[in-house]
Amino acid sequence: MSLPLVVLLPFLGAIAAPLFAQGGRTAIAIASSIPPLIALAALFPHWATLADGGVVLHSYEWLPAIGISLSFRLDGLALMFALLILIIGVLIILYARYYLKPSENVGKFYSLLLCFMGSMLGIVLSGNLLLMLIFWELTSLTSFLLISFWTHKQDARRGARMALAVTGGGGLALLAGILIIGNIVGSFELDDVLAAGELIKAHTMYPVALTLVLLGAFTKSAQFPFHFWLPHAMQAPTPVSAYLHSATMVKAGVFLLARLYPALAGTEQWFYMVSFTGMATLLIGAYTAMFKHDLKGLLAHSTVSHLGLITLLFGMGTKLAAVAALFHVINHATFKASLFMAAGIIDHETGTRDMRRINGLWRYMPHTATLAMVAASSMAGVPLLNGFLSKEMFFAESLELNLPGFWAWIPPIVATLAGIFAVAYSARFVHDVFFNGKPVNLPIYPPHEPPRYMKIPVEILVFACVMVGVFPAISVGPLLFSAAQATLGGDVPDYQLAVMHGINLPLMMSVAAFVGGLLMYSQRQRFFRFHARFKEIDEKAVFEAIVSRFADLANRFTALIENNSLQRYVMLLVASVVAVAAAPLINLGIFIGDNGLTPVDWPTAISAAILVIAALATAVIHRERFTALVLLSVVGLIVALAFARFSAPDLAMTQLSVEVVTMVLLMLALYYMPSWTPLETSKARRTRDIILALVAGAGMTLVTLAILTQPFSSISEFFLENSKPGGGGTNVVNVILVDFRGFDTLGEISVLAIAALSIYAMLKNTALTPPPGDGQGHTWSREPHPLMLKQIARPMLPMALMVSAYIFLRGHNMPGGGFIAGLITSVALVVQYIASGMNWTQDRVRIKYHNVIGLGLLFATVAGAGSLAFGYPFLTTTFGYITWPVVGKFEVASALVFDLGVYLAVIGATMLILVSIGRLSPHSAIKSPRRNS
Amino acid sequence: MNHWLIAPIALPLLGGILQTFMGYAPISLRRTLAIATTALILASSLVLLSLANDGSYRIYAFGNWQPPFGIVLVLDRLAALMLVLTSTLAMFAHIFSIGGSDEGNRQFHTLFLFQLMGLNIAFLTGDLFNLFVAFEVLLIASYGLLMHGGGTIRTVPGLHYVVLNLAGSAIFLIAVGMIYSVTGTLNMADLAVKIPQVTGEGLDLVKAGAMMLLVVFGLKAAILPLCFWLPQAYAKATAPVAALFAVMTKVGIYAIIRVYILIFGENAGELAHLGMDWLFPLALITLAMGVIGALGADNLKTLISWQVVISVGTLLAPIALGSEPGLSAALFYLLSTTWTVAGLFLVAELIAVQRGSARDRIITAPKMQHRTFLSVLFMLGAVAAAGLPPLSGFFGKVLILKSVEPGPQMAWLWSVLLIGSFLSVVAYSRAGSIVFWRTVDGHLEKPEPMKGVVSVSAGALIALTIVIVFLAGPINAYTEATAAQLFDTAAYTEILQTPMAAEND
Amino acid sequence: MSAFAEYTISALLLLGGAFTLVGAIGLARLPDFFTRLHGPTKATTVGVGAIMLSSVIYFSSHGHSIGISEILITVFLLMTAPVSANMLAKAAMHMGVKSMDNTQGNPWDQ
Amino acid sequence: MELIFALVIGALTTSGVYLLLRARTFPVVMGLTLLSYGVNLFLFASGRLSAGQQPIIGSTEIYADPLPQALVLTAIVIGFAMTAFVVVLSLRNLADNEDDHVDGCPPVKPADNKQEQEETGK
Amino acid sequence: MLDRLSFPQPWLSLILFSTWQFLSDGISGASLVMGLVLAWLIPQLTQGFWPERPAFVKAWRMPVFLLIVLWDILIASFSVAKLILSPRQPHPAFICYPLQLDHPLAISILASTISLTPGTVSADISDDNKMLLIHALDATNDQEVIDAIHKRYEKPLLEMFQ
Amino acid sequence: MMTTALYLTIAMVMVAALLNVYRLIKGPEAPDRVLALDTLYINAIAMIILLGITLGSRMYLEAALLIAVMGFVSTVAMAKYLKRGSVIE
Ligand code: NA
Ligand code: NA
Repeated sequence: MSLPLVVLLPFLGAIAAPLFAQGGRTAIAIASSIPPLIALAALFPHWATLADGGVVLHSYEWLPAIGISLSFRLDGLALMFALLILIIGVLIILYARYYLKPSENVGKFYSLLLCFMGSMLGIVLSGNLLLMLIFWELTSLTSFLLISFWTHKQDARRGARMALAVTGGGGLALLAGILIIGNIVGSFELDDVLAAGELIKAHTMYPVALTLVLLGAFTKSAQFPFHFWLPHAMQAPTPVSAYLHSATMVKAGVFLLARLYPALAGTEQWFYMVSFTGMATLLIGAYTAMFKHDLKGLLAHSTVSHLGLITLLFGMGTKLAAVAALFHVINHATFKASLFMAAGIIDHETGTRDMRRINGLWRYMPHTATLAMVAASSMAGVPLLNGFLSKEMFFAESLELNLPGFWAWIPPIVATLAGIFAVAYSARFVHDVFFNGKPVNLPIYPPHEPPRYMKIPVEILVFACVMVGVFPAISVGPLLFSAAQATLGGDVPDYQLAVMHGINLPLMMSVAAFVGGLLMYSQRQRFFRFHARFKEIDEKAVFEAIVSRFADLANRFTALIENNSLQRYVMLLVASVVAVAAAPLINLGIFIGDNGLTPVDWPTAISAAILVIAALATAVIHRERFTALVLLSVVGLIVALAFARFSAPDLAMTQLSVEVVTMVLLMLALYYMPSWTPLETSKARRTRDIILALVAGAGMTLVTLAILTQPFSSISEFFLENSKPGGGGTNVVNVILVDFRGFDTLGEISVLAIAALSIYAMLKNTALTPPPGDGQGHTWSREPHPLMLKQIARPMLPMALMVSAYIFLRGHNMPGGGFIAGLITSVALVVQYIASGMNWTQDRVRIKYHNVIGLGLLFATVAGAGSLAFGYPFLTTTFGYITWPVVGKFEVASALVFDLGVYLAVIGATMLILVSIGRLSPHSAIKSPRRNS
Repeated sequence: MNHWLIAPIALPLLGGILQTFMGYAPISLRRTLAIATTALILASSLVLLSLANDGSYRIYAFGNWQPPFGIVLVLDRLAALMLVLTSTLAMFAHIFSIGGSDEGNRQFHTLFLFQLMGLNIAFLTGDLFNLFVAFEVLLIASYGLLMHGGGTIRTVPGLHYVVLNLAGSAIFLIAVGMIYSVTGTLNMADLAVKIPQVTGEGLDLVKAGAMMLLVVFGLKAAILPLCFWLPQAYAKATAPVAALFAVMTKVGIYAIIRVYILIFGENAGELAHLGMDWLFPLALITLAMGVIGALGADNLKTLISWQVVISVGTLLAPIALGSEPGLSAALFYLLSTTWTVAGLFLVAELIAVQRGSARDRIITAPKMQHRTFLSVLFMLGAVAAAGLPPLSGFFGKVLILKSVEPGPQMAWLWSVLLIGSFLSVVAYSRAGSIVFWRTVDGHLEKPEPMKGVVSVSAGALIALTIVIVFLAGPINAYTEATAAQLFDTAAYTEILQTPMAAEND
Repeated sequence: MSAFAEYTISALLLLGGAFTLVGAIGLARLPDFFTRLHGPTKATTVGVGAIMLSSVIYFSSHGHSIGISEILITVFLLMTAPVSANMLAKAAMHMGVKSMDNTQGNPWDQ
Repeated sequence: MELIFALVIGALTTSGVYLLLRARTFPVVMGLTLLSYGVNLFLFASGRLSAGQQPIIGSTEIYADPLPQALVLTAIVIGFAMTAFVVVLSLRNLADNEDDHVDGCPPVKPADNKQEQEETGK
Repeated sequence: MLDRLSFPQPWLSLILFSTWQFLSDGISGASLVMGLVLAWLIPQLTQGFWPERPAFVKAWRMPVFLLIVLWDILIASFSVAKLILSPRQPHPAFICYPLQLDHPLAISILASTISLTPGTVSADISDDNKMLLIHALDATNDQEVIDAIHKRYEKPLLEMFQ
Repeated sequence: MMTTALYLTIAMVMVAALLNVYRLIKGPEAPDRVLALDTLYINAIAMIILLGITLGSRMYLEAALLIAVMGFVSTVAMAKYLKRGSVIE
């Protein structure tokens, strides 16, 4: 249980910390330091197990489907990193207490810091690769927020985004790599993966997996060519830099190398990719550090270089190199963290980090200076300090690499060269800051020692440097050993951690590095001049430029494709249909089925001809809108006739009524629109459209021909058989509509209702001014309501109502029904509006069309729901024949109520639609909400 | 026959009817009733989920007519999942709307409820033509909702959306006609039985029809090249509507899953896996297009709209590969992405309200009120959407990545998906840091107060992404079961034998 | 069906057809809108009326009850044809549609 | 006869699609109407053609397939609702943009695009 | 409440009732009841839409009048047919007819009659309902036409109305 | 004999329809077109009746009634549009 707790504690702290923000910085600092301290305490009991190469594993199932489990695993390697994270973490918390200003959002700061700590612990303690990846990405996110802590600074924001992009992106690569490994091994449990090293390396996917994993590691550990993000992360508050960018996060990459060492290392590919990346990073970092005038910049690049060193060591592939790498991880963490803190103190006390202005601080802050100088010497690799020891091991290993011929010289030379640079920039750090004359107009003058407690963390770390430097075996021996054990998977080579190994080649290299380094520093102005020839590139700006460029390109590209042209979208739609249907239809060809063609009868042929002419004419002269409208209604009429001709009386009637209402609708719209369509599309475009249209038409023709001549049988037999006995009606179409498929009808009247309601809503606050005339030079007539029309309209309404009643009542057995009846009534009402005008008619229509719609839907629903009472499903109909004295025998069908609902809904919707549009007319003075419109 | 099955349809219908009568009732009353209705819908969907979880098929035969003759509703795990997904989302979106965005149009709640009715019919129906009707119901309601909020900005996108979908409906009808003209039936189960027996020229007709159907579903799902109507329409819609629309594209995806696994699945003989070879590359291109759009977006709502396109691509790629794990993964991701995107739409609105004239555009503006709260919500949403750990999106994507068999398809899917995630991270971090952090001095003209219901509903919707993480185990178990059930098409066709309620006396 | 009925039906049919055709011819060949207006309003209406009548006789002679629908339609046509004509004439006059040169008197337009 | 019917549907589709591809709302609406006529006839045809076999029980011996007729009836009504909506939407478009172009304003202005990009702190 | 049970337009109710009997195949109890219901219900709903009552005085003359008109229509059709088919150009004319009727219904009946009878179409009615514009397809003399119309149609109508 | 008469009548009606379409397309003025449409509607009634007689079925009479009504309404609406612009006001 204790391991999950170790990871969980900091997160709990993160939640708790902000609550103490009110209590001031001390309170919150103390509060924040409690979780890591408990965590430390929780780790120690396990030491016994680890000392003799054991492993502590606490595992809980989570998502077996993914293969991700909550398993936490503690071994030497994990312990080593966990201690670094926790101990340095505590020191940072203490340090930050003094570094931050009271005005700053300390709650946020500590909360994020603890989040980061937790994520970091998660990485090192995960016993499951996917779990580790989650924490891995979490560190990217938290560090993003920490770097951009000062959100008002543009550099901070950009640096943070760059860091997130690089490390987060690397994380995604790592994810891919891990998934492949898991796929090979069949498990993501660390134990299984580490045990399956041979299997992995033998697998064909190994190169891919390795590359992806290394991408993750290198981005995180700022390896060339991904190193550029790290220096820019220095925009973060110094405690963050000290913690994330020296001791912990950037070590996650190398941790990964160590963690997966047994599983991935020991191949050619590993050797070349890792060691050469490391070498390049080592050199570039060291070289650049030399020329940074920014205190933190110098440290950042030196960090890059040291990470390169560690990577190189892991890359070498020898066991001793690995040990050296682990050892250097500890050493670098200690001296670099202390150096950052020192830099932070200097920044804090002088108000600047520019070494060209910071000079001779020895006089103002001797104590801090001493600490910084010791740490810097360790960085330079001065004997009796920890940096020296690991560097000696590194030099030794660089000689051990037995590369063929001339290549054998490369590693030692690179190592020495890097050593020289290291000495040089360390020397600069010491001399240029603490000596080298007087300060140059510092923002804060005179600088003096920081608060006592601010130095304690530095002192502790520097003390550690010395301790390790002098008594390596006692101080870190056991820890390093168990870490090595864990990394190398058992057999650790015999090595001795001694201060001196006598006069040997590595020592000579160190000496050379010293002499060279000091020489170089003394000649620094030359080098600066030389370096100044190449102009500094600001990666941050480059990154920003790239992102903006991409965003801009993306925007242009999008605007190019998604150009808000309906014509294009429709074209794409039609083209897609043609594309997907082409193959089967070409395959089908002109196909006449087994039923063959029935003889032509001429009346039908002529009507068809009329329809075709009218349809094509509509398209041809569509720019003359009214004429097109007239032609369109010819089409509608013939379609209705066709329905009648081919035994669909109900359809014929519906089509007729709908068509007229549609025409009225279109004319209502045309009143406000130009009566001519301008000719604006290019000839090419029109040709394209014509071709597309013809292809579509041809396709439909082929399909129809094939269908009509194919014999077929359908489920309709059932309807024909059960219409009368089961549905109580002889008009099968109507029975289908109100009974067999009544649910479709319910949906359909809902559509009608919704359409009407939204149309009403849409036009509510719309103001349209009609053109003064018909566009052919005639202004509209003033006479609204011709006498003859008014007179004929009077008797029409009652007659129409009776006809509706007739059509409605017979609908269940004869052609007719709710729809048609409803449309007839609506049309009769429309005539009233046309003849006598909106106001006149509205005054006489006493119901709100909204309510008619509602009633319609309600009737239909209730009629359907009635059956529920008898335990039958929704829309189950019943009918019976009742005999009354005078009246005689007649049928009552619940379906009739349903159809009544349809009738009402149709009336309500149609009228609401037409009235809503008519209301726009300037002549109709209806605006009061009391009325329908 | 279990009457719970019509609850998700009957409730919004009755609620909607009630609303039409209440045109002039006080808004508070209308709101109460509307929200109550949605809550009931959510409750009933949960009931159906618990029913469906036993892995059996339940049917509801309207009019007590034996399928394939009558229309049936079919409840299975997939349907239940979609119902819960939708009604949960709707619940929060609806609550958000009573924060004030429902004003200005008395029909808002009517339309909202009818929209839900359409969606629920689409998820439950077992009849191809009834699916068409369902589409029409939810479309016409969506047209109305899209135009809700007045102003002129919505008109053109609305027009495009409407015209395209009308054309789509026409194509749908043609497709139905082609399929009926050969098989003589409309019931999906019956089709699943009949399609394998189709021979000769019938094959060509059905194939053409089915492919056209795929185009229609593709249009609804917004697959490239049919996705360009979406960004403008969604970006311009009022927040709760946009949030609800997050589920609209998923209807298309649902239809693809339903029809192309059940009817044109592996048992479809000559027509097995129809169109899936088209779908996979298109899905990847769609994903890429979405990422490009997101990268180029110059306001948050457009960015999120493109995120919708991204998730469509992400979902359809594994579906097209037609493996059971892939489908399960897609369903898991579906749940996550839909809620996340919807939540982001709401958050974007909250942000827009706080930034005065700058609205949600990705530009420098005066420091906004409630910055921390909003930025946290946005960050959660962004992380989930981009598929970074530890939020639900990540698990969805991992499931999808893992579901692919090694091979060229794996290479394609992995690279597009991962690079896509990377670029979305870039896009979101850029947008977020500009909107929240790059502030100029000066203050907004009267910063509007943030209403409780509004922020709570938005926050809750975003928070669901965390809930999913904690319930990942059971959810994944459910999606796996769902996938298994879907691939067992024989079981589905057995609904044709379900006995009807006893004939009365 | 009785021979008489058959003769009547045939006669009515031919009469109706003829009038319908004549109306159409008038529409097609008369020189201006106002003269064309005469054809449909009279001839066509009558023609269709005759066909209706034949249908009534046909079906009643086939044992169906007297078809009221045909009567209704005919009445309706007779009632509405003048109104349509009137409306169209008004529209034409308003739009200043040319009437043939030898027309006496002038159209109005208010 | 079948060929004639097929040609009719072809003609309706052709005209409909062509008008659907126009740049003004009114032709587009007319295109949609024509297209829906074609589609309705097609859906109707999926039940095959027959004369005098109206599916009214007792009116003839053999009956035409009633199901497509019912479907078409539904389709007609839905089509009407949709047409009405799009007509009104084009009125709104006209009111909002003082123009009846389907994209609001006749030529797509790249100018807008650019100025937006300047705004979006890139 | 009683007016709800009354028949506001008895003529209309009568017509509706009888028409319904024809519409429903065979007169049955059901058809009678239904006809009664409709004859009552429909006028109740629509009376508002028919404000000005047709003020008949001698309604029984109506059938006679209608028969005359029907006959004339037949004749008219033949004469028009002759004109249409004859090669010679017609001599059309616009004729202003001074109205004596003033009841709107009466006027429109007259106008309709004119439109349906020999060679004339009533093209327009003046705003003050005092003038009727007639288009004659082939008129030699305006006055003849005016007199004929007055004698044959307007007189009877004048007797029937007011 | 009746069949012959029927066919002759149908022929005449179809020719009439064609003539209407000719006028409808030729125009020249909008009222001419509407007039032609109106006449075409009336012809359609004739066609339906004739169809009914040919099929010996009365199922289509109501369709004819509807054509009459709808033809009138659309003619009136179009005429009013041409003259007044706003059909419903
Ligand atoms: Na200096
Ligand atoms: Na200096």
